[in-house]
Amino acid sequence: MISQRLREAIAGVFSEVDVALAYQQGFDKLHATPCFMTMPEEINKLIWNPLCVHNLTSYLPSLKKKKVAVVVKGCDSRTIVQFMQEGLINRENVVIIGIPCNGVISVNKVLHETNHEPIEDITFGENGEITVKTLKGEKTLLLSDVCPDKCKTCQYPTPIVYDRLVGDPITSDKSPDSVYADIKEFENKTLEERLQYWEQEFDRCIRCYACRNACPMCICQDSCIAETRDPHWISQRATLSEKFMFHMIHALHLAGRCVECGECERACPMGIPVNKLKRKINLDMKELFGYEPGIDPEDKPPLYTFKVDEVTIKEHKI
Amino acid sequence: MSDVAARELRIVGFLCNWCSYGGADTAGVSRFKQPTDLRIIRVPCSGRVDPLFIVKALLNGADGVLVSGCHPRDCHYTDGNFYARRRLEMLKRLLPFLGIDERRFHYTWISASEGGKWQQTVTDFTKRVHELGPLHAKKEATP
Amino acid sequence: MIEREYAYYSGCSLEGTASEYDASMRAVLKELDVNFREPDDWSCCGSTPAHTVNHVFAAALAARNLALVEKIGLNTIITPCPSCMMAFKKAQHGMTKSESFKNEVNELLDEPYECGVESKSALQVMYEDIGLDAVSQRVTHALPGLKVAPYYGCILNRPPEVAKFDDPENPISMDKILLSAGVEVSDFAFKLECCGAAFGVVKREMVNQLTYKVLSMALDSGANCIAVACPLCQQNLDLRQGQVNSTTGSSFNIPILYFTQIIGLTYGLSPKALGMDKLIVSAEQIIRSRVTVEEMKKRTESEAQVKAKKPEKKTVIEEAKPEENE
Amino acid sequence: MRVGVFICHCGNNIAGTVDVAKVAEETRKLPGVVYATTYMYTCSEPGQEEIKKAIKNENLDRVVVSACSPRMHELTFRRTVEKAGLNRYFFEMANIREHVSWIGENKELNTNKAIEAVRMAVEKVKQNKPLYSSSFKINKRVLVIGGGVAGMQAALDCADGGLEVLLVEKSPSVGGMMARLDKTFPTIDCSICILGPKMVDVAQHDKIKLYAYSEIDEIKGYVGNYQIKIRKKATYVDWTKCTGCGTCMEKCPSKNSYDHFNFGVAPTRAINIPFPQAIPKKAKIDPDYCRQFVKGKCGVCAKVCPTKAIDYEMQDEVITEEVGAIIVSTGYSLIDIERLPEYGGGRYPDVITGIQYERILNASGPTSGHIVRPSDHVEPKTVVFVACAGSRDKSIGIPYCSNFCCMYIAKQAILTKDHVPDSQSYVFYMDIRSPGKGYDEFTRRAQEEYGVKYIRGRVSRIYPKGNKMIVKGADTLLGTQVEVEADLVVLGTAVISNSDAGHMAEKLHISYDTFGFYVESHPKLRPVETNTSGVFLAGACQGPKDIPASVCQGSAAASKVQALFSKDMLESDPAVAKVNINACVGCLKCVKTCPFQAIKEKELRDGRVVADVIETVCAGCGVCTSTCPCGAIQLQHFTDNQLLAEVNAICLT
Amino acid sequence: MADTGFVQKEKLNDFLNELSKDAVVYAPCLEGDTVIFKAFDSGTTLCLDRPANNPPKLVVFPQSETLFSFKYKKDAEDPRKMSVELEANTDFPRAIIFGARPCDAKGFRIYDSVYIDTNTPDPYYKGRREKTMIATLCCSAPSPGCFCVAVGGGPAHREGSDVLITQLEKGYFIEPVTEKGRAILNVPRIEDGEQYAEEAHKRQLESHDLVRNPFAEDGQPKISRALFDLDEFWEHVVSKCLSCGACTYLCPTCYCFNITDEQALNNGERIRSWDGCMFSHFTLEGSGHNPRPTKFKRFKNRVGHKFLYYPEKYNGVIACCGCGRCIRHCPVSVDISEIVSYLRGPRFEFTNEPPESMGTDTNSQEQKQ
Repeated sequence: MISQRLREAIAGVFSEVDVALAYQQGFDKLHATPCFMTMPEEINKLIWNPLCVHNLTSYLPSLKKKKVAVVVKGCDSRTIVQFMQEGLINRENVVIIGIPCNGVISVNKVLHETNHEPIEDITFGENGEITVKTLKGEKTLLLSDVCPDKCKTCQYPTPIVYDRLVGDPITSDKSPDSVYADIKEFENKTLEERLQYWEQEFDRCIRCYACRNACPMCICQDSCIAETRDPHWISQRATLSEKFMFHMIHALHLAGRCVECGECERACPMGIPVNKLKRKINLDMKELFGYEPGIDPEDKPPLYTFKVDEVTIKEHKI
Repeated sequence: MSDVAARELRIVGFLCNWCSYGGADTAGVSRFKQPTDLRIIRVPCSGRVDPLFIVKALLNGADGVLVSGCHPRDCHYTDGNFYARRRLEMLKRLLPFLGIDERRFHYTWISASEGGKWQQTVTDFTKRVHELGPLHAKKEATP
Repeated sequence: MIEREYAYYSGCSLEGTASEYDASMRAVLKELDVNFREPDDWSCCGSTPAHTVNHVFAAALAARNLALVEKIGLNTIITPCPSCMMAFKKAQHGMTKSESFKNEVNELLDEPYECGVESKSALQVMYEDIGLDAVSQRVTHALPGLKVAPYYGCILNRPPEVAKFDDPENPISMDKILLSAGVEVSDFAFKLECCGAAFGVVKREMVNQLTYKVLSMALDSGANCIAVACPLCQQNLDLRQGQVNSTTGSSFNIPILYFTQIIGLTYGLSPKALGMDKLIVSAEQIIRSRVTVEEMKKRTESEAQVKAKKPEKKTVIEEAKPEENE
Repeated sequence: MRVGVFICHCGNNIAGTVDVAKVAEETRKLPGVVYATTYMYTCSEPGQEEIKKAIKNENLDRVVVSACSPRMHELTFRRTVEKAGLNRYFFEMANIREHVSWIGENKELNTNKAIEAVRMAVEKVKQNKPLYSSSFKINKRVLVIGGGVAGMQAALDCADGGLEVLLVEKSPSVGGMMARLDKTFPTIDCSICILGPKMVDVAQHDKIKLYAYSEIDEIKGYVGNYQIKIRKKATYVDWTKCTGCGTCMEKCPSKNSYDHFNFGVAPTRAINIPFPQAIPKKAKIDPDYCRQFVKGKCGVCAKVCPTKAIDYEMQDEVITEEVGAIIVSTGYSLIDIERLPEYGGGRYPDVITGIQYERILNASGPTSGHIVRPSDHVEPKTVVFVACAGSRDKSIGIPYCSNFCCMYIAKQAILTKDHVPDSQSYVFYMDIRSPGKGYDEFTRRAQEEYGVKYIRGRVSRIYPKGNKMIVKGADTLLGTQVEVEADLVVLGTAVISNSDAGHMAEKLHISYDTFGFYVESHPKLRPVETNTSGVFLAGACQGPKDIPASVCQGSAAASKVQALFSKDMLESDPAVAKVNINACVGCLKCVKTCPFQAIKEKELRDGRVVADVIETVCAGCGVCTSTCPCGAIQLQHFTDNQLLAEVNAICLT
Repeated sequence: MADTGFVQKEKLNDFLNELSKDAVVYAPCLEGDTVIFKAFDSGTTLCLDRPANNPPKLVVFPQSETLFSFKYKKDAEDPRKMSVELEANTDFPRAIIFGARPCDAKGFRIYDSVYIDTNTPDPYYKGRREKTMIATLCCSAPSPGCFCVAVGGGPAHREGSDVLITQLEKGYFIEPVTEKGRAILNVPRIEDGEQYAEEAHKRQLESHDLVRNPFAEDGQPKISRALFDLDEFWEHVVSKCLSCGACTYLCPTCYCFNITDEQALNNGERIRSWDGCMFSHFTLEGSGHNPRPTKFKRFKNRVGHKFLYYPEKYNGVIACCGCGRCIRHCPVSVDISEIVSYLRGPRFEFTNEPPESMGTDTNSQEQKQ
């Protein structure tokens, strides 16, 4: 059982670190929640199952001066690689416990399937089947139907970087072409449709900044220019153009840095597809500079570097 | 907006001080006639132009944005326009994804001696923005 | 060997006065295992008259043929005649460079041309695609005593931005190809001089002067034969050689061979198949001098032995005299 | 806030197509503007007085002048407001001349555009903050890169003025191109005779430190404080021991080394002293030819050297020096003859370049001044000169004139006649360009007194015929083709920039044009300055020029350095990046992108790491500001809020 | 006139259209998979089967509103003279919140104490509140995280509502709670509800016991000041908090705001917009000093405000309505009810160890504040 092996792995490194980041059961059966363990007896609280969706590496930059053990899935590990590229963590201060992952659960998708009834219990079968028990009875779902979209095209089920690996490495069986299929499909819409789409989506934004604060790469946090007067990029008006602008700030500051963990989108209480713009930029960065964030620690984020001759950038004619 | 201005569209230009602003000056000294829609903001270097300025302008009332810097390798600050080139290209590709016609945004390289190129660029870009029409007909009014 | 398939456009000259160019070209390409197909219903390339009248029309004539090539699913056309090749290259150049020009041209055509065909001279194909190694591999015969002045003519490589092949002022592709077939070439300064072109009819005097220069420079360079890649050059130098002799008092007797004929000879092809009999200035001597490579080897070996035996005699005569010019 | 706005008529330049009164009227409606007026010539003395008066009377704290380009008069007006007691950065200019009145035809539209331009300037000036220069010490040493005649002149002028000079020359001797010339036009002075003393002066001046056979590896820093890394290339001869006796050169068995100094006219030895007058007169080994290096054994020079100066193990040495200003005088190159296939492209030994002919003419050259042609060492009787060999030829990408070929061709034709009295020279030319003092007379003398035949037309082909070279070309005055049977052909090859000119420019942070020539600050008024303060230009690295022009520039650059060094302290430009340490999150992206390494990380007392700008190193490009996600690093005078104020002034109306 | 009404299921849209005739009707509408309160019109899809993601507080307390606009005017003769004109609008249109949940409605009562029942009522809030009728839909089942019964509410709680609506098989049973609410019975398409009253009241009681009560032992939450004031406690329980504003912005009782001026050239506005105590900027002082620099301190304030300070000031009323949104929508599932339940005792009973042993210093444990 992976949970048990994970506990053992953490117990094994516990003495080396100040804190260990893992998952525990949340307020109900459907939710896991991050836990910060500082005492060995806390290890028993630890769980591992497809509800462990959170990208725990988000906490790392703020714990820069501590020794931290952190549990990461394949997708989460890209964050660490990106942190290394940008010099945001001290790698030697982090003990990475990697877990190969077959996909996690989108809580919203499960709730959608169960008509938003309170979940009494949820169990996970061997082959990705999920049994959900509500007041109204039991329902069996397939992981592939209720996983977040990122899992459907996951290229890195096994962590790219780790110190200990719990479980056997998994190779992705998903086509690399599928990763940005949705982005390419969106590009088939007309300009008007696209503008309308974003206006409708962004109009819901309440500027709670959950997307920003959940984003591991949003390093500004309290210094975010969405809230400052100097510089005064946007006002606190709840107008569409200000909301639009906020999301542009978010996307452009993530340009070529987003590791596509999807935390922004998962965190949004208003169901806005926050990750889409960043993924579009990632697609462009890949096409223009052959760059994929969070893969190679030696890489440089493309917008913080340049080539004297950019063969892929053609001069534009009017 | 005054009556005269109604004939015009709002075009914001970010010009680097060393090359393109000089190029626009050269065009002026040479009396190269140009459309009057463009409003020029002088920046030290095209590398100073945060793509957010362009987004901000387009969201807040501009119908077109033009950025011009020194030719690659000719940057007064050596590398500024190299950074600009990547960032502006990124934005150029992102705009249509947002539903904003990328033709409303143009970036180019014009040296201080290229008054003719400046005239041509302003003329062509203004013409194109006019072909596309106003961007903000239906947008909410922000005071 | 190359797998790709080419289109082949002979053009009007190769059906008429230059049929030996066509024959030798096909024979050599066959030897080199080049697959090629001719588009059906090809028409005039436009050549010189069209573009003096109207560029769009000229391009349309060329583009019609290129569109036919596109239709049979090929993307490279071998055009032995430089005039045809330039007509094609110019049309291609103009149409890819300007969308509006392309539209204008396509307006005139029943089937639009999508600019997907590259025209190449036979030289270009041999030099770039087939490669010199492959050219030399097929050689079975040697032509002892032959020294060729490679004559490119004016339009094979020019203007450079259209031709996009070889040096416009000092081309070397034909030199290299002949050399790799084991043929000796001379350093010929008039590779590109004007042959008089189509003025042979209206300004015979002038053309005689021009061809005189080319012929005498060839002799000066030590050559006893001129290799050409253009029907018009061949005509002016070969057909008019008698005229030159009679008007300038000279006595040239220089065979003017298509480079493909020379290559064909080294490949052991029959003079008949190469259309050698069509030449005005006879190439009999060259044909007669032909020996197999093995034979040649023996000869040189025995010569070397002779040399080794009597070294004192042979020392100074390094610059082998050119063959007699009869 | 009390903003005063001054709208300039500029005579009729602005007022002709802009209703300036209307601009003033609309400007008065802007909040913060307490004063707006128009003036005929604001930049004039009384115009500036007007501004000062208004600052006083109206108690203005910000000023906008709406007139010509700030590139023209921003500095003028900054000084004006400063004299009136305002900080000079409380000033903005609205360009309504170059960007409005001169380019728009419709007065109504122009007026409207001018109103908005003023509005933008007013909105920006309201965001402006007072900025204060700090002063820093200057290192009063100057680096001269390139020891040709321009560089030597600059070095000597600086040194004579009491400045310490470092002269870095990449070849083994100073002297440059001029040292190779036989005579100079139009006086037919002996080139090395007039240059030699200067070379000696350079060597002996106690203020000049000469780095021969050295190159610049790296330049860091800023005006007043540059750190230079100089690479002393290995000569394999210890120059402290070498006396320049030349024994090694005599005995060297490797006799076929390429002679760089003589442009390959004749071979030299693998160990050589480039020419008799070389400064420093020291030997150097060319490892491409030296048997010790190529074959691993020889050692002849080591054996014969009386001072045991030979060191086959010598390595390049990198030295760091500090200077306050740099004069760039890296000179020029000549087009490779291979790029001219119609002239043989280097295949014919008797088609040579002008500089090679100089060496043949030169008494200390390989032929000891006897004119012989390279192929058979026979004295030529017919010499053809081809001017514009590559110059003014768009098809090979050199549309410009090489400046001095007309003159040296005339000189060489005259010298040919002097050397070989029964010779005949021909010159194929496009135009004769001889606008210097005594220059035109000189070319006439060549024609009239020396019987040089000038043929106006280009040469289409040069080819050998027998032992002659046939030069075939057009005579456009007669309208015919001409063919000249020459014994020797001399090409006036095009002047081009050095192949590494671009790299050097990048090290210096200066710009260069399409052809690789360095760009001066202003083509008319700042011909030796560059846009990088502290870096000056001299000689042909800025464009083809002859000796007097190069010497002029050398002296001019030296005087610029003297002026710069006349103060002990320099004022820094305060429009540099500044970090708000409260907002900085220490991601240090600015450190990574700064083109000048002007940002370092700094640890605060509470342990937080933030970015820190080295003010004097920061050049003020603003890349950091557009990189910083949290707006913590702001380029002063071009802050986000200042630019946003302008964007809003355009968009939110 | 009848005392209750009934609207057939299939007539609900028509009924809302009738309501829209003389008031803006805000109703929970479906956008994608998200339910949000927004102005109802024919293009929107109503969704009444679960609580909206956001509470309807925006109707009375918009995310941002213009308090007044101002205009600078220059004297035509003398540019040195400038006057400013202010313009404020407190005349708001009539509004109906349809489909609020009992917790949402109760939330408005928390607001009322602050903004209306004081010596200086807030004209904007008051103006909107008085023009707004709240028609509440009883909950038939709890949603993940909600705990209304633990804070004095319930699935059919009436406090704050003008109208109570109960969903039945065939339609909606409509009961006015206040005088204001009675007006709804005059709206066309409504029929007499008497025959459904019994079924409705039965239904209203059904789901009460399904709602979880984290404080079940002794009912009302009590806070131990000793533990509350222990920094280590907060550091331990909210390490995972991301310090975003989802909890406060989605809270039906959070009423904090920020005021900013926005000016472009001569015109400007004074804007009031939501603010939240979880943001660092909330307490950032002009000097740069921040009395609540860490997320622990800010979280402590949020819990304190709802369960300690507000009750102290307003007669023991807890400023939490138990809607569960802050738990449900928290990106890292921070559970305020769990934290409050720990606070009952003087000691932290979550682990066997006393909290003192956690011994971490405040600054370094801090993340993402």
